[in-house]
Amino acid sequence: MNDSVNIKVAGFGGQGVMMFGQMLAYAATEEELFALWVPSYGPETRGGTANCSVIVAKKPINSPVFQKADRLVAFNLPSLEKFRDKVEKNGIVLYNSSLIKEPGAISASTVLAVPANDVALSLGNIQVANMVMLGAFLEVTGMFLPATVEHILQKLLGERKAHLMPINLAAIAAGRDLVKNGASSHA
Amino acid sequence: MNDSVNIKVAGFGGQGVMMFGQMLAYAATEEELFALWVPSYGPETRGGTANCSVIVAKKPINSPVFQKADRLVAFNLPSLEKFRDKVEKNGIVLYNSSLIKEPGAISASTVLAVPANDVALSLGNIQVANMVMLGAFLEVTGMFLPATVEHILQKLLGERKAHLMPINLAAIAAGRDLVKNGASSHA
Amino acid sequence: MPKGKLTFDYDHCKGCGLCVTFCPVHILYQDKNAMNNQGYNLIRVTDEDKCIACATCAVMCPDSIITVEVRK
Amino acid sequence: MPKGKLTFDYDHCKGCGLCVTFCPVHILYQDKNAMNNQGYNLIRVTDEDKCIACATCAVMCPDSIITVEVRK
Amino acid sequence: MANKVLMKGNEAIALAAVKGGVEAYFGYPITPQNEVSEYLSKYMFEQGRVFLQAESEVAAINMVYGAAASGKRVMTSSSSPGIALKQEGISYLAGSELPAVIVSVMRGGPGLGGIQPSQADYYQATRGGGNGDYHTIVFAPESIQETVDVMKEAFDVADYYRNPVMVLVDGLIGQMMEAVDFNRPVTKRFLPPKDWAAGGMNGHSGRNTICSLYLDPYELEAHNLKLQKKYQAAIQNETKFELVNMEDPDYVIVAYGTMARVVRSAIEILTKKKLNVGMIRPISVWPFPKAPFKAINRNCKGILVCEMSLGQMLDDVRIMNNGALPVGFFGRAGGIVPEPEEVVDAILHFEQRRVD
Amino acid sequence: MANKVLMKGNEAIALAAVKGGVEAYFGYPITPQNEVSEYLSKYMFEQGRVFLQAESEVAAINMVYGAAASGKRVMTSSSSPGIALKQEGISYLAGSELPAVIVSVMRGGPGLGGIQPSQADYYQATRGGGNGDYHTIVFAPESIQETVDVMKEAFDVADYYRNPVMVLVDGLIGQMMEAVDFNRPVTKRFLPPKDWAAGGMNGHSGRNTICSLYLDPYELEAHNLKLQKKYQAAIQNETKFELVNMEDPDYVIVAYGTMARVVRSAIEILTKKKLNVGMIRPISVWPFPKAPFKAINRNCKGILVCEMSLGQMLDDVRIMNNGALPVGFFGRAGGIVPEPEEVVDAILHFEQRRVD
Amino acid sequence: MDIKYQKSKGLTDKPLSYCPGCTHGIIHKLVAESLEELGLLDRTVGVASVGCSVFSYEFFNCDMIQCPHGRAAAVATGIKRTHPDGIVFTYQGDGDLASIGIAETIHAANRGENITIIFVNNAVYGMTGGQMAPTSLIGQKTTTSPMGRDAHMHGNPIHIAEMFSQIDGVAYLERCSVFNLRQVRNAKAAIKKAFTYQKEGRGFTMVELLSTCPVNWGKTPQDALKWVEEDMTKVFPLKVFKDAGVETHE
Amino acid sequence: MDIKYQKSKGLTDKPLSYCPGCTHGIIHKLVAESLEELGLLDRTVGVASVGCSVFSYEFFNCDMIQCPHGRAAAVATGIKRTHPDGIVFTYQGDGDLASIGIAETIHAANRGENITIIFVNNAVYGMTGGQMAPTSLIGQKTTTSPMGRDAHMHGNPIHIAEMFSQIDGVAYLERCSVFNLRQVRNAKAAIKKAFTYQKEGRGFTMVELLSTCPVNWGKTPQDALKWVEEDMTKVFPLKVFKDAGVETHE
Ligand SMILES: Cc1ncc(C[n+]2csc(CCOP(=O)(O)OP(=O)(O)O)c2C)c(N)n1
Ligand SMILES: Cc1ncc(C[n+]2csc(CCOP(=O)(O)OP(=O)(O)O)c2C)c(N)n1
Ligand code: SF4
Ligand code: SF4
Ligand code: SF4
Ligand code: SF4
Ligand code: SF4
Ligand code: SF4
Ligand SMILES: [Mg+2]
Ligand SMILES: [Mg+2]
Repeated sequence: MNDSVNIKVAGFGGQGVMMFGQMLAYAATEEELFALWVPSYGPETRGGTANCSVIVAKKPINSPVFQKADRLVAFNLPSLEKFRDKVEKNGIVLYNSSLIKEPGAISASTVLAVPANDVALSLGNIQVANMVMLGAFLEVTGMFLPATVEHILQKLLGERKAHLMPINLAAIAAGRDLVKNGASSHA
Repeated sequence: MNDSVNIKVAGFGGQGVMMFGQMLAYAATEEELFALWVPSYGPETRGGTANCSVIVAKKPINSPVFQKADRLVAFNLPSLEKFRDKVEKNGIVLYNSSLIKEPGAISASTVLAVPANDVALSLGNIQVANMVMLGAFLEVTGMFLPATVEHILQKLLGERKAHLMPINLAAIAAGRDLVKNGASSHA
Repeated sequence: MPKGKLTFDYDHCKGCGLCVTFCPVHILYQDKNAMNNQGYNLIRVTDEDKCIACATCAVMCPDSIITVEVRK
Repeated sequence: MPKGKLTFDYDHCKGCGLCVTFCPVHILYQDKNAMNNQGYNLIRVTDEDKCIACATCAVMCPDSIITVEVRK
Repeated sequence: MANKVLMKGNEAIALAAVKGGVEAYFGYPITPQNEVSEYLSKYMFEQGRVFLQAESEVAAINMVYGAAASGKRVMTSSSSPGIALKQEGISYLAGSELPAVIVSVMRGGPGLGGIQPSQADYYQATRGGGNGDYHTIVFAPESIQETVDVMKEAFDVADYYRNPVMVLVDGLIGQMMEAVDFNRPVTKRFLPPKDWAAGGMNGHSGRNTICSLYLDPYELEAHNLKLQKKYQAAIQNETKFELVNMEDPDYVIVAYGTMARVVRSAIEILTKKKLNVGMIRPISVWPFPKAPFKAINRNCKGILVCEMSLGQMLDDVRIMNNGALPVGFFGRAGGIVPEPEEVVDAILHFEQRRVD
Repeated sequence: MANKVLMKGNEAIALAAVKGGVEAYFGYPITPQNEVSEYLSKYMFEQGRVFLQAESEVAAINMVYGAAASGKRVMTSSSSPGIALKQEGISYLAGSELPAVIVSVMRGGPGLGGIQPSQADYYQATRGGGNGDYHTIVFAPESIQETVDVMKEAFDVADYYRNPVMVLVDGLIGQMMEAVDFNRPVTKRFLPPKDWAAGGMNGHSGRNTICSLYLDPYELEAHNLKLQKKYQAAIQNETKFELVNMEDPDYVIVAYGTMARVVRSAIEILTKKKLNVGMIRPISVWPFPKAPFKAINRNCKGILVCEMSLGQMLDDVRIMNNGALPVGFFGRAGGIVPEPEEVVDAILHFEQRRVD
Repeated sequence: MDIKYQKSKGLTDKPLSYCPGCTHGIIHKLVAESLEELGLLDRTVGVASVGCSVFSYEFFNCDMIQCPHGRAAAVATGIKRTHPDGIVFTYQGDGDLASIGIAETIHAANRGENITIIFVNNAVYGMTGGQMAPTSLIGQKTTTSPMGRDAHMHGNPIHIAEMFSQIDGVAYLERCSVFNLRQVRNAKAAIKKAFTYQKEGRGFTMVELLSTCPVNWGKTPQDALKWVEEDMTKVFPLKVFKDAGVETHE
Repeated sequence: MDIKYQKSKGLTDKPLSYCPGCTHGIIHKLVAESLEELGLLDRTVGVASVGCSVFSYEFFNCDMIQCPHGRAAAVATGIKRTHPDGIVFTYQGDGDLASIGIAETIHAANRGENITIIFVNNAVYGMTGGQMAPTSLIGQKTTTSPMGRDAHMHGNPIHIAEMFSQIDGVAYLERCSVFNLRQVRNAKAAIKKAFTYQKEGRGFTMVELLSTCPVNWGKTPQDALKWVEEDMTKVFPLKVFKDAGVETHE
């Protein structure tokens, strides 16, 4: 990992964007890295898009805002549109190809099309699309130990949602597999 | 009249202290002098003593407060006590001898004992005690033309209280007479 | 009938006259010739023997000026 | 019975389904395969001929998405 | 003085508002400014204009907000804790760019404090307690005449900038009586019609909305920058002050309102003592005058700030002085109007008064 | 980082308050600080302490007043317009010498404004909008860790001075998550028992009364001078700041809170550009640090004030700098958190940023 | 073809900002249609309060003034007193009206201000994320009553209409809902009557509308309507509380 | 000799600051006597509001807290919630409670705060010099209603007790007066009952007391009492509005 990684996660409200970002921050904290999670807390009403920033670093984090992201995870087209120009040249972009059919040109060194919704549906629960994406993200970035992620997931689901652990893990695994098997990417 | 005269009027609430002071200010304004009337607006509740300051001057008035008064009019003992030390050496003090039986030493060049309540009662209305005092004050200070004072009185009483004009004028006259006839004074 | 004895905290009387108004046997009055420090007339009893110690005057006095004792 | 013709302002539909719920003749449904820009599924009519132009769907639609015309 | 009438400050404020074209007044009782509303309760009624005693200061400022937003000339008045309660409303007025006149008659604080004259609400007036980067234009006159002049003009200034304007006096100015001429001319300003007002669409073309909400931070920033531009214009055009004896002073005193009058008397006494003391008297305290500070002769020995508070305008003087001259402070608190002799003494012992 | 937990700022504030011994919380919902009360609504209940959602900000601060006056550790939290509504209450707390902690999570203004992070309530916090000569002690931390540390200490400071203490953060600190250690030690202070509190006479000897009313101006002045004495002590003892890279800087930046973090990153970039830039970071904004300004090397080329507002702390810097060095300003408004590059640019073009 | 139903001219083109299925939208339509049908749009000034309906100043096709949280009735008073011929209404949530703004609302009612209050009671603070409102039901879980509202700790739900029925200045006061077509029709009639009374200068009029907040209640829009019908109306009975036009009132 | 009547131990030695004949003084005595007789003085915290009774913190012989205008019920809530075993009361005028402070009072009542409100209604703002209060009678001339209160312009007098009778959290609510001995006795019984209910934890209790303001009414103390008896009680009928101890309440 670099000394510091700036990550942007964006999508529709309800797509699990915030939880995606928080899982990264929790995992970083558990691995004794520094982490900062910043939501863009939108209008007091619902709807529209949601996004958050995560910074993971080996030393204390100063500025909570960054100009360009090292990694962008876009769950829908409006989000991709909004942040496509705010990615570092050598950055990594993952987008939800279930919803984004025509991503257009993206100038980043790695671009991954992840059919997150489709995979989640095939697993039987559209809600875990974000975990599919997370799996792909973890695999392509090489961040965090699988055990850390699993532990965090357990913590976040808590007792009340413990029964959802298997499908979430399956989704993460499926996401990882997509990358291992070479999800459509261009450099 | 001096270039500027500082006057303090003090007594119980209800003794007509404020009106006394305002009449001086109105009279001064009518005679094209400069005047400033400052009430000590007490606690929001009633009772206790009331006092006001009046400055009458030939040129614009600056400070609205003064250290020592040139003239003090004290309607009761607590008021005399409060302000006795705040009179110029060459000042004039009038006190209501109907209520103040033992005025004690007063260091001012002229001190007039005015039995204002008694005179007012003898005129048939205790309410005009302040006018008795005003008459004495005007006479001893030589301030303002009688016509001015009469005019102001008329204005202040208005139509609704026009019937009180005679007794008020009689009270002023009685006050003047006290001075003319040498009300008990010491120098 | 019990008989009453009244004590006034004259310094703090405000001369409102409510005691006078409410005394059922009409034995209280305001003394025009006596005044406390605040300039209020003092309350006097015409004939304390007529006082029935009902304490109405004291109860109605807003300033708790009056103490009523029962003479035995 | 009058017959109705429905027009949807699809872009602003929020897919709440109240129109579907309240249609008395049950001819409305959400098309899982079509989505507007906001990610909401579009409302379709199974059989417009059955529409009685009662406008219940339109009245209950919080977002004024539906226009109902009466076919003559 | 033929045209002058002797009047209580608060009543003069009320009458001046009428002369300034006030169409509606909303207020809540508080000493020492009650005569403003008492006067208007009768006079506005007679004039067929609106007077309403609100249920609270919060309600009053929001009634003002409604009347201003719908295009009327409107005012309120209050005193220290009452002005505190109006802060949210004042911030909204500024944010929604609404003109209104707020009269603040200061009494001693903090909290319930007392009811004697004070100048301890200078921060409250010039820094506000409302949220955000806004400014209220604040005039702080020293006499009833000047209060009347400033009141009349305040409505025009408010309309011109579409911004709240405060007239800030201490309780003494509100309570005292002085002769005043109501017919002095007001600076003419070009005031465009209020075609932005939301008073019903048949009053204008198109639909008008009034609001201070901009959820998008870039829009909100643009809105703020627009407000700042107005504030810059106000700094250019509305800064008001008087210079007294400022040719070549040994010391300069800075004072406003009643305190400035006391200082005038002190200067007379000091002149007799052969000490040449000048005064910068801000009439607008926001915008606060800058030029006269730059113009002070450099051999002046120091600046004494005098307030009926424990030092609030002092901040502005230090900013404007910017280290050029030694600064000292003299103040009384709690509702005491100092006597001229106290100011004289402070000048004579300036070194002990130094705050820098 | 073993003892650290990742937590949202607002929730960390809530938990820190509990660790600081808060016995009662009263508040009213407003974005972006709702998580404070949401967290406490559960946690205080579990702890057998008091949580109550008030009907308004005005009610909340007055519930705080009641709990404080009767001797309890108490707090409230709110955001910009909500803090505006609390101003009368804060002035009363100060006037009645009552300890309480007020958390202000700033959003964009004026008026309703927006809900993105801002620092435009600096005046509101440090100058207040309440009436009278009072001060609120205000801490403005830059990270969740520092917020937690400051929160815990705030209750002791409030008790020590019998004065309200404000913890001032922008919405970003409230909303973001960062790892934090709740067990860092708090400076020990000797806190006498609250034998002044009016919580019923069987809790103490004699009869206690709490009030801020002094009708006699001399008494009110004496009361004010007593308060000032406390404020002087607070200036002596509670001024907190951090110096970054201040050995021999070419420029000095002054910034607090989130803005200071951005400045840290900017300094790193500038260092790479071989420009030596230091930072004075006030942690207490009232009392505002003075000493570090006096200590700046005179060959420093200027001071750049950076705020997420259009210039409010700027006043304090100008007062403390007192003309010694050129002062410049960089700020963004409306809820925008500037990027480090913007600060870099402002330093590189310092002359264009000059405000003096 | 005849148009049987289309979007009211009383609404602007701006898409509503409410969550899917939120009945704020239905209530907006009723207000808009009433003003349109009564021909009042161009003499009306609406007051948008703070709550999810804060953006209503963008939705109603008349002059609109957005105002501080809770103060809509005072703002409306300022407008109406200076524009006695205008039609002035406020649109307020339960947090806005029943909690922070109750003083302003009561006093406007007590003065008999000739204005109309549209009071949207959804038993929760919608905009700020679902905190307890004074109207929340006993047992209702909210973000600030995580164990459910408890009468002993939080008091009972406040009955605004019941309280206001005791105020002389009130000319018309009804509690309605919009959970089905019949209720919607009835609610519209009430709103129209309120505006008509205002036009006639009869005094203070208020329509309380039980509304949904699917998002913060954690329910589907459909279940939310059911909750209104089955739970809310038990606590807040639908009825006319006062009608100055009907002299039979007690 | 037995003492039949003397100044209550519930009052301090400080002379009252009220005008001659003002019945604030009588009401003070009743509160003081009630607390004394119930043996509650040393666990009581009183809240003095802003109005002529602002100085009551100097008069009641218990711990006292003076608070901002209108906010006494919120302050009392802060005390009571943190001192559940204390007895907490407020003493408030009609300007304080019915005007600026109505929100705080209603919400304390609605939450059923276990506190006692002594509400002194003299139909005017006494302390500030006689301005109109929301309780001023129709036709009453005040310094801000110089032509007399007019229903059309100012609304009708607000009926606090009537409104509060609709609030669930209220355990006891009575309107009394002190215009003669019988009324004084009755008022004392009401105040004692309110404190007793508080002691028993029954919830919110309030006693409204019609009181005089001879100075601002421009009447002698005697005529002022007559005006209460003859004019005020017509508008503000004396009665028990709610009594949780009596289960017959409607
Ligand atoms: C003075 C102030 N306090 C608090 C807020 C935060 N706030 C925004 S909306 C709202 C309440 C919304 O609830 P409600 O009125 O019931 O409307 P809803 O969203 O449920 O329709 C609050 C407390 C604010 N904007 N201003
Ligand atoms: C915030 C605030 N607003 C206004 C005032 C001024 N004020 C003092 S007492 C009072 C009203 C007194 O009337 P009331 O409550 O009826 O009591 P009364 O004097 O009649 O007994 C007012 C408005 C204040 N002190 N604080
Ligand atoms: S009632 Fe009391 S205060 Fe009034 S006159 Fe009688 S003793 Fe004096
Ligand atoms: S105790 Fe009764 S009888 Fe005696 S003076 Fe008093 S009121 Fe009269
Ligand atoms: S009711 Fe309206 S918004 Fe909801 S699904 Fe139907 S058309 Fe769309
Ligand atoms: S108009 Fe009536 S029948 Fe036709 S779709 Fe709508 S609800 Fe169904
Ligand atoms: S939060 Fe609730 S009230 Fe607000 S728009 Fe969404 S559903 Fe409607
Ligand atoms: S002003 Fe009125 S209420 Fe106040 S003390 Fe005097 S008589 Fe009593
Ligand atoms: Mg709601
Ligand atoms: Mg009253």
